[in-house]
Amino acid sequence: MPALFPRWTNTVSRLTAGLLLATPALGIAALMIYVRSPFATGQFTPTEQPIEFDHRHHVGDEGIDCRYCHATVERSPYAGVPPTGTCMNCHSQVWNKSPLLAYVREQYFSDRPIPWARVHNLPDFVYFNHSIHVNKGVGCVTCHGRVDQMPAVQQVEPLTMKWCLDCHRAPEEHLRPLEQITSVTYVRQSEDEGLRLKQQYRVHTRTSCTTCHR
Amino acid sequence: MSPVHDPASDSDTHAAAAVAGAATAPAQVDLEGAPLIIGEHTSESLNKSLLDHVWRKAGPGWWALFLPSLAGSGLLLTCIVLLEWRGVGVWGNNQPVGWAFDIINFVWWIGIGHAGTLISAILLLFQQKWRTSINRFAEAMTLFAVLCAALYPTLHTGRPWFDYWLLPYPSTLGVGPNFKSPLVWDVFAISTYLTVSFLFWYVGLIPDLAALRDSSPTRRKRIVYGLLSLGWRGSGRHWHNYKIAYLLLAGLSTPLVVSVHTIVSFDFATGVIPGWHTTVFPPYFVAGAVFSGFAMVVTLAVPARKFLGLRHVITDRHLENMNKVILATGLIVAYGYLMEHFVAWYGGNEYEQHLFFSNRAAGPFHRVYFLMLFCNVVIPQLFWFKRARTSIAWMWIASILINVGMWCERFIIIVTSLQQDFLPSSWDAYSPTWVDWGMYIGTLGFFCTLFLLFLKFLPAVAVSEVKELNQELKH
Amino acid sequence: MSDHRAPEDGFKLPVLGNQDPDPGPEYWRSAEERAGTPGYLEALSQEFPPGADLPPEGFARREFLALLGATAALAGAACNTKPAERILPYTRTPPELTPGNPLHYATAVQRDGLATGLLVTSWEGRPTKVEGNDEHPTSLGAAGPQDLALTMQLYDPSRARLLRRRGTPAALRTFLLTLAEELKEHDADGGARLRFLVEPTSSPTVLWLRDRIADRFPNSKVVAFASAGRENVYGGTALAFGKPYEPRYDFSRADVIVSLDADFLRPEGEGLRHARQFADRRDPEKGPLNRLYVVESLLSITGGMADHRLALKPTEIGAFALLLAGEVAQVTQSPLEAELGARVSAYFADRPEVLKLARAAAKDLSRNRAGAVVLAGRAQPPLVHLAAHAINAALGSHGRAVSFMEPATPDVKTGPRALAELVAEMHAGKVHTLCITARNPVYGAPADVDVAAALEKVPNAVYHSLHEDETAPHCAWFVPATHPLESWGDARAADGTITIGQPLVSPLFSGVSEIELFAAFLFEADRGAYELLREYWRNQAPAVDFEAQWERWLAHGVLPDSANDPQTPPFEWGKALGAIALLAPAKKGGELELAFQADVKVGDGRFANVPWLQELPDPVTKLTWDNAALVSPRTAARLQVGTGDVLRLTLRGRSVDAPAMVVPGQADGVVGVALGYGRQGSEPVARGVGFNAGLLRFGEAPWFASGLRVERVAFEKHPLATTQQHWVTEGRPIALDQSAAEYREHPEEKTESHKGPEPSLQKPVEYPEYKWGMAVDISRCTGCSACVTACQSENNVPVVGKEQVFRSREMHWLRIDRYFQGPLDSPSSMVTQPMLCQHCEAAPCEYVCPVNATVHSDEGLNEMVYNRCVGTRYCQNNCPYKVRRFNFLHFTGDLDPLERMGMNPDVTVRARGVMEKCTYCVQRIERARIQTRLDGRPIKDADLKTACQQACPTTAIVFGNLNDPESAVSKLHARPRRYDVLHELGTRPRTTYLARIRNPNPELG
Amino acid sequence: MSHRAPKPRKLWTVAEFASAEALLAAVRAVRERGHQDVDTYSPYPLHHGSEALGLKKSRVPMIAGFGALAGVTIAYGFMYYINAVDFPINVGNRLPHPPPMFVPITFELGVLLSALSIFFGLMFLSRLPQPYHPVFDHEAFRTASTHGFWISVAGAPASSDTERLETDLKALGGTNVATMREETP
Repeated sequence: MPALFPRWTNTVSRLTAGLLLATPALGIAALMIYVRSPFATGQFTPTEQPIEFDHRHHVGDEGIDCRYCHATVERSPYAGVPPTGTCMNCHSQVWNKSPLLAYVREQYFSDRPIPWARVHNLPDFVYFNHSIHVNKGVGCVTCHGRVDQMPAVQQVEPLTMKWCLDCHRAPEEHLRPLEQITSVTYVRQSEDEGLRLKQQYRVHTRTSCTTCHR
Repeated sequence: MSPVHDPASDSDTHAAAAVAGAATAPAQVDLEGAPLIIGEHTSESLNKSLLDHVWRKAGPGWWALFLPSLAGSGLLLTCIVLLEWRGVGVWGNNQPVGWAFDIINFVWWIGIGHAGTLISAILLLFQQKWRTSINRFAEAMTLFAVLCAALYPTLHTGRPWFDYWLLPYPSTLGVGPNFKSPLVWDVFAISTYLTVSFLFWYVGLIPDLAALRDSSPTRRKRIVYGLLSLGWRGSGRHWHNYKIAYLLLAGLSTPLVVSVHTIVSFDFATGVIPGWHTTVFPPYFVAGAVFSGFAMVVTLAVPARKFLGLRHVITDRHLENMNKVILATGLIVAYGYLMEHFVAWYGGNEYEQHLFFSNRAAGPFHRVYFLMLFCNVVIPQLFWFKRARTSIAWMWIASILINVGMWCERFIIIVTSLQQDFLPSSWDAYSPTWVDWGMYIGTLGFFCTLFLLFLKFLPAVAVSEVKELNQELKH
Repeated sequence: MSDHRAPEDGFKLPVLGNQDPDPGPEYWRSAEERAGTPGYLEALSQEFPPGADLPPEGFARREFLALLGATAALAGAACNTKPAERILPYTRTPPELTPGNPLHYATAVQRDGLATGLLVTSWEGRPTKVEGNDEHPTSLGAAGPQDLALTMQLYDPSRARLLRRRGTPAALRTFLLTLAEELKEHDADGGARLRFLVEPTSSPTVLWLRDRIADRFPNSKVVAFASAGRENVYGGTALAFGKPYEPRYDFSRADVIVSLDADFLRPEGEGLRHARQFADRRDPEKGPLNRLYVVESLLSITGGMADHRLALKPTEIGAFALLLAGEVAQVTQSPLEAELGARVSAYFADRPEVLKLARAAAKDLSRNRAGAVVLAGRAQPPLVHLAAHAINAALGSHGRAVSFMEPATPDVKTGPRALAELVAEMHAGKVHTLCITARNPVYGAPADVDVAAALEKVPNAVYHSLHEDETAPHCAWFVPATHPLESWGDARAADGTITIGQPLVSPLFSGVSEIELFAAFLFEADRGAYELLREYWRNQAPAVDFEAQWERWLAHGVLPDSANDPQTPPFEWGKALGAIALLAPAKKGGELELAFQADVKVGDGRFANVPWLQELPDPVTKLTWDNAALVSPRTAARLQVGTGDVLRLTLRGRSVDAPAMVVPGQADGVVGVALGYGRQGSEPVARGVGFNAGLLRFGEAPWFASGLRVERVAFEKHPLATTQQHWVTEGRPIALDQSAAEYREHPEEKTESHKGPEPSLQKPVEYPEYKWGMAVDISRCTGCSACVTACQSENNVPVVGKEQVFRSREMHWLRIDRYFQGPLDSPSSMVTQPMLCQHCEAAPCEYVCPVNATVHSDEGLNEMVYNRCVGTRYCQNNCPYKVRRFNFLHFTGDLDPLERMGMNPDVTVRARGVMEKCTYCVQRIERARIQTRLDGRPIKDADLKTACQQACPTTAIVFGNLNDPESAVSKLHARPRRYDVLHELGTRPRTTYLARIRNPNPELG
Repeated sequence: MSHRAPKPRKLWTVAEFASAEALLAAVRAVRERGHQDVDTYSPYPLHHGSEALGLKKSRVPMIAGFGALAGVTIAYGFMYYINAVDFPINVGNRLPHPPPMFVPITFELGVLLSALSIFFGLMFLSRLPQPYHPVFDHEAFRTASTHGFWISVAGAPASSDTERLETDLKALGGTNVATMREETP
């Protein structure tokens, strides 16, 4: 009489055993890769806005300074999404008939806010302060990327805690002169510039938890 | 030769002893009177007597025990769901008493878990022949107890879904665990202990699974046990590696047992709270663990050997030996208590003195305290008398009382210490809720469920080892 | 942050902007008028108020969403998922506003008709935090628990939302029109059937309106009522000087103080100033200490500070006053007559300690005549006040430590008598229209003055209140009131200083302010409070640029030199002596006495619906969510009752069931009960909490009465949730105290073994830049608990409810430990010790945390990272000070959207399952750091205060940088009195304490 | 040991013996006759069984040793990196690198990896799992795991010597003698 198990069961059983052992390892590895991928960090996904506001045009072509609209960036934790009034400053003169801006005018005159969609969304227990970064030589581009090339703004940096820490540990990599803070095209002049500016602006970054979490 | 002592190699001496013994009374060994195996047996008969219960249909007795246990597991599940839904607040834990039933039961179960490995490993290394018929049993108990224990630290956190933060993994947060925290040590100790005990248990099981495979009445059972036994053939080449592997696992487990409860004791010993901040904890926790573990083995072995008809292999001699161990470890525990109080008095630390002499002995839980002393210090003393050591009824009651006592010990250590520490303003009362009790009863049910399943479907004693022993004795 | 004034570029309203007199169509007060049908209004009343469901303009910024989303965030959901989050910018940003930075506005709140000046923090139009205005003479920068809880009262979802006529919603216009009709009839008889039952007020504008109403209806009457008012105080001065005066005690000049049942340190109104001045004289390094004798029946925080304390029945206080007067007469040359004392010394013959204390106190007073202050409490009848004034006059401290002023409010008669007369009129049907602005008279009136029944006789009663309370259902009209933080107004402090109260937010519901209501009687309601207020003040102000002046007034919160000048009217000895003599007790009162007190937390019941205050532990009893029948241990033994037993208190045929609570330090034979509980109105929080002691209150005995009968209700228990179970230190060196004499001999005798370096294996870490630390002077701390509420408000500390407090899961980051010294049945003294995170440099909580959720910052803060916490509670177990708080349940889960508006956006709202604790207000540190670093300067004391420090009336809590030798805290740390709690554990706490110094009279040894 | 790499369709001659002694005697005899590919099967380890089969010293201890070593190094390695190198945090003024506090985990992980390597070492050395083996074709062989003592001699497929082998085994006292042909892979 033949044996209980045919010969092929040997191979199968060994393969199964091997597989069972491999799965958790592979699973964890896959997870590690996922959390670093844009799927998890939300990078590189252009966000749709209530109106087709084009940074390429305003920043790139017109060369409007970031601070014209994001006015509080230098004195508040929040860069500030411009009040509709700011749009109207120009657009009551130019394109004041444009159908593209109908919604803006409508909201403005009915005194209702424009519900902009948040692009750079930090967790709510993270307290990021724009003013101190901007005043210590961290340029807009450093975190927000080349908005002058984005039809619809997207998040280009992972914005993970590790990413924050890396800069807080070696800020000199990312410092630039204050007069260049909003420049989208600035390239650092020399190797030691970062260190020099770090001295000059008395940048001393902190990695204590309460710097960001309160 | 392998560095570890090979039991097979010196069987001659045993054989000699056996012969000597055989002269007076057949099938006896050692200087002790009581036999390790009662009656004349062949491998075949042993095989039959030890494995048949697997083939027999489960009797009403088994069901009568199994269904309540299953209900208990259900209760456990309910409580866990409630706990995760509402939060730790469903327990009685409060502001000064941050840990209560959760950690009490954790330590209690872990302690029970210790007997298994101890019996299997240490007794194997020490050539204690009497271990063979109870070790499987004890190992299973260990495994299930540690499973129950592991539940608590996992679920006791406020946000269990973040428990993985205790593990070192490449995180995008850039922050890792704090390896100075005894809780992280626990994670590694418990998981290691669980894995090693499982391997040890399973490796021991393989030959018996093969035996089950080959004595299965039906093809389906054959296939199941066949797969479980991984195609074990009992080949000389298998045994060649098997013996040494098993010995090495034993050799590893021995320090592991000691380390695990030492680390558990560090949870408290590294604290600053009076009643926790004590250097005597590690040895006295380990002793206490063995103490309660053996008690639990007795509690389980007494009925099991009756129902499964294992009296001929789990003899009174085995039980008596275990009672001796209980007595010995009980004395160490008693010494631990004594030292705590002595140091508190002699050290002249007012906080310690308050804790031991006012709070524990006269505080809100003094009844628990005296129950603990009675069960853990008084009860074992009766094992000085052979009558008590050998009376089934008595040892069973005693073993249960001891388990109660050890639970009380953990309660006293954790709750009373936290309840009244340094600033009287923060002192407060503690009372458990029904969920606390529910989870405790639930884990008991869960444990019994697993254990009954084990008794039903797996050999309760290490058959091949008993056969080997039997053949040695016959020489 | 540091600058407590709004920027100089204009002080427009944060939200209202320049409110035009006729509120524009966007206010649903007028929207409601358009669709005036009741059904529609009911529907409105069901839905969320504006600001809850759809945020008002400029409101829904990230912080607000943060709060809404914080729960999810903390549960880890928001870590890598992207909720469809919307940013709603302003259409036009108000010029003074920088989104993301808070503004501070000065305003004022009235208590007993007297103003306390406040500064309120506002985030894009959301007031979140109340602080004292340090320019205000009453507040001096501090604030009491009730002031600090104003924000929570503002965002109370159960506030009245609709104007009602006989219960059915009505439109404001309907009310105004109907009222106009009614008033036409009153014109006929000059308002003979028109009455006003008002809350005492000092508001010049309101008084101006009241005068104009009086002109228009010469026969109308105004009756002021407050159930726990200061009538006796004014009554006392009236007896002494012929007309009521506001007595003003300058405790900075008081060397010896004898308090006759006066709880003058109570953290409300003038108590804030008293506490500051008093505490400054308890600091041995700052000059000679004052000495405080307290004679009282119930233990108060003032009694806790006493150097010598005597517990007497309330009826015996007067006798003691007489005794004291006699003793003073014996030791000093004065119009007082020695035999005054003789009449009572017999009464106290069997109590030598009383006589001894009286004599010693008298000697002490006479040694410091200029600095002698004897004062009586509001619960004592005018005669006792008279006696006190007489003694002061005899010693000559009038015009020195004690002076007198014109009362800031004309409503000096606020007691039951006037009310009783009105009620009689009402019963007689002589009142047709009654306008009630007094707080809840049906509940507050004495039991024998049945306001409710009388109201039924009044066809046209108008009730103006924040809640639809016990009074509302009995009135024809209910008019929802605006909250002080949402309405324009003005008020005067006790010394007359004027403050313009500006609103922080536009009315959340259809509220009508008191000014607008009175204006309605002049047909000017539609002008709005703002308009009327400005009109009044424009007329007051000199011609010069009014606008600029107005802006300055608002900015500073006080009108410069508007205070009345202190005077010393001649004491009328003739009448006085005879009157005082009446204080001699007729017979020996052996029977039980009942003593009422306005609750420190909920006042006369008006704050009963504020969870913060309900959960605030009573400074003395540590009781939360209840009031109780307080009895001394000896009395308890005599009555054979224990804490938690239910007693039936019977007085003159009326009885109330109340849980007993045994409290040391209380006079034997006295049952103490707090007013303000047992509310039956529509307020969900207040409803059914505690029992209504007012039911035993009678018109002629509003504060205490003898002849109380007490029996125990068999088999009935009422669990009392106290936050401190154990009341003695067990002789442990925790709250150290020492007599001034000992201190002068060896300053460090007590403390030297509790400070300095402890041997350690670890090398201490260096903190080069900042080194934050705190010093708590328990010689100053009165235990008033203002800091607790301030912390709760600043740090979004949740309220957990009675059952959880009972399970000992209260969340207060800062608790005040209270220890009695000596035998519990007659404790020699009481010490209060604020206990908060000590920020140990070698913190036991830190190394046990498995996930690095609590670690040390580079400035020595013990950081608690909520979002990292998994909740093992190991840190809490290992904290020797037990100051960590765990979210056992989802305490912030069921918050009303309206309540969420009160949250501080700078602080994460913690979810279930995480540990929390005092952070030294790290959010303020970080704000200050960023501000100063933008300015390129280091942080100084002026830039940074913790919430508790800011609120503390006695400045007992000082926080700052220990690396800065100039900082106040490092100076305090260097004081000989400084010590560390549990120093021997080697935790090296950053929060250290200064031992309490007592100044007992050597003669009393 | 050629049964490690099974040659196609090898022949397996098995026989059962009454006792362990008889089995071992038979093994010696068969091996003297030059059969190298001999194996025994028994319900429990035979004393001197390994010597009789002439097996070399087991490699399990060595594997265990390596496992332990790996565990210890990995454990201490990541603890040191995470707490002392990557993000050294001031935790209650303790050192970022406190060797004593790293001992427990180092030990535990050493034990864990060692135990795992023992188990998988055993599996590997015994070629388990291996549900199929030619000897299982023989129905009577089922006693091998319960109480029987069996020998197996594997040889090249040449019928002549299998027959001789069978007779030899019978002569040595073997019962249930049979020859199995390996399945085709």
